[in-house]
Amino acid sequence: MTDDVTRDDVAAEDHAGKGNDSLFEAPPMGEQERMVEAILFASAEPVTVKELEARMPHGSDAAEALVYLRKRYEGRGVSVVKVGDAWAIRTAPDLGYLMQKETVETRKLSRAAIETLAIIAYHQPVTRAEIEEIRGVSVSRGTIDQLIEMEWIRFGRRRMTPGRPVTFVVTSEFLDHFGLESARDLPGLKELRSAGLLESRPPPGAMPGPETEDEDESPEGQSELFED
Amino acid sequence: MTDDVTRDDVAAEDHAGKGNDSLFEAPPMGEQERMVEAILFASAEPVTVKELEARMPHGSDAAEALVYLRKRYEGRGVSVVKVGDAWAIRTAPDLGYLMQKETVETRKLSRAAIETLAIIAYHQPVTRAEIEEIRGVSVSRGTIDQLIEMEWIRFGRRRMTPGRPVTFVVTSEFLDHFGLESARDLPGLKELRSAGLLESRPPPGAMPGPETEDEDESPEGQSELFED
Amino acid sequence: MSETEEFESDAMSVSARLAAEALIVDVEGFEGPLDLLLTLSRTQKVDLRKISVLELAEQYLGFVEKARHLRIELAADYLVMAAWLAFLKSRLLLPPDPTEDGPSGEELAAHLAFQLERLQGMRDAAAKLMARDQLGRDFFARGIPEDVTRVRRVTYTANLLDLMQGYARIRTKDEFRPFIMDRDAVMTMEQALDRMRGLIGYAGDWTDLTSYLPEGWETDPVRRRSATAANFAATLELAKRGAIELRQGEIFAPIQIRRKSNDG
Repeated sequence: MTDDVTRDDVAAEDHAGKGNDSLFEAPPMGEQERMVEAILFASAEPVTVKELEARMPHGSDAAEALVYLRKRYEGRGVSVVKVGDAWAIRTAPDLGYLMQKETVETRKLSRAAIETLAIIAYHQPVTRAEIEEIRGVSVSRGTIDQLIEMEWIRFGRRRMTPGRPVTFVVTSEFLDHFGLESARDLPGLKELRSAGLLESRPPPGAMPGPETEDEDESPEGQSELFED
Repeated sequence: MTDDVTRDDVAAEDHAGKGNDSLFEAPPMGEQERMVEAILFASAEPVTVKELEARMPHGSDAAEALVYLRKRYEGRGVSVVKVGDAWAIRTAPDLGYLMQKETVETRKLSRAAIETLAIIAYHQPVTRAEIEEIRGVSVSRGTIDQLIEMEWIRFGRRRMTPGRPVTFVVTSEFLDHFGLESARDLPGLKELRSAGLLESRPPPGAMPGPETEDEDESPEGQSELFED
Repeated sequence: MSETEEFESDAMSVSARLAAEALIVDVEGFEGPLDLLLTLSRTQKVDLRKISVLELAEQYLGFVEKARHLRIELAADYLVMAAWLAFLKSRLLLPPDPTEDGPSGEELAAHLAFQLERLQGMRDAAAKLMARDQLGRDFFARGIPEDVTRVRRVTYTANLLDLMQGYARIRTKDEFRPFIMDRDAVMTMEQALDRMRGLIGYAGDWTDLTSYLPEGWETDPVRRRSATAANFAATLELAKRGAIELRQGEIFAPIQIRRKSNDG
């Protein structure tokens, strides 16, 4: 990849299409420069002179516009560089160290972590045992550690019960990330459903639930059976 | 160094060359401008001043650098725009026609979704019931869902009225998408406000709507409504 | 509003009537009564602030009347609005009754006008919003956002929907549990119907409905209740089809069924 093309190199490329001077006058060079700037900025790939001219008004001279644009960006925070036979705008090499954040790879949080996080958000402060009770499965150390490391949860007050277990609460980083002003603004189940965020289910009234007259029911014991 | 120095203080300090209060001198303003330029160019998402400064050398004043940078890009093919409290580089709107290749097919929004979005933007924070009152129909399943998924709306604070309903507000992605600096720049906002069309005006008793039969008693909900 | 008092339905212009007729054709296209009212109000060709609510009420009632005439079934909320507008109309036409509480006709009319103006205002605003230059259509973000690949750091992320759906998944799992369990205490009408169909062949004589309860469903109250309801619904269905006859001596007396002798 050579950066140091001269006006002549560039000019040589564009003579092909220049013969037929058209009916429409090409826009002023300053305008053409703006166009090249916008196209190079927005394109996901480097763009060749030919491609530039195909997108610009008839009669445009992208090669010349590129010369001006390159000049304009000399010494700036970004520069116009040649990649193969195409052009792109790139960060100035000496500022590369500022781009570290741009190269962060993001992955979706695991389902276990999301569910654990959700329980903490909705039930905080909550102990590990309570999280396990709600989820119905044990919570691995790694999941909690990961959430703490992400600074989405932190330790809350110890619970004043035997064993004084630690509790977990969500952090302000968590609220920030999820665009919430407070954890209390999280919608409840009913609101989730009415907003269409839950799949439809038979309304609770439609199913015979435990009723007070039917004394021979022991809902707790039974639901225990279905814990997975 | 305290956190709550004013812009002028900082600028004054910078110009004085920072003297002896810091081991690491902040780079010259021209250099800071390059840095902001590089970071904004590299990012597709708007970047806040805070984030900029977190990535720049200690003592940098991104806000000031932005003033210069913005000026520099005036009238160019790309420009520095403000989105909420963040900044981004975007192509000039008048060159959009060159960019057909880059156009992303966005999901067509239904008329109901567009109206709901507008109501949230102009009346925010607004509850679901208020949206329904304005449109005169219930908000269908999935409309809110769709707008949340597009990240154009999010949950705001709960309303301090009985039932503490959740409210909706628009996001900075919404502002970015529609090229708005803030929700105050919504088109026609002033006219709507001065015409009194953004006030919440309770229906005078027997109006057809959410509740049709309220002849005999006005529950707490209503007296609450009349308070504001 | 006394100047509008003389208004008669005949006064509705021909074009307004034609418009109302055209509206009926695509009543499906309206988003509820308010939307319809807004459309009707445009036929008055005045500023929404100067709209005659009385005239609008006439137009709406005319519309509903016409729909009824053409045997178009209007949704309930259209009829509720019609009833309310008829009420409003009477309030506007009759001199106010000092003994009556509540808002005056004028207040109600003013609020309706406000609602229409507000809805129109929001529609205009929505149109202006959508007409703005939009990201990814008229102006563009950086095409190659990840320019430099120097440091690779993995972060994990999730969005609000993931979070809420995760929570909902856990909570509805709980909610769901009794439902799955109770399934075996629920008899559907289809099940009962299948069973009854096979049995009624033997019911030449009046038999008590309760004797059709399947085995194992007679004692447990939950199961008994469900089976009884299912059986009862099934017998109604069978009676409707002309397969059986039903009778009940008096209220709360046992229901009896019999096969219908079909000699035809």
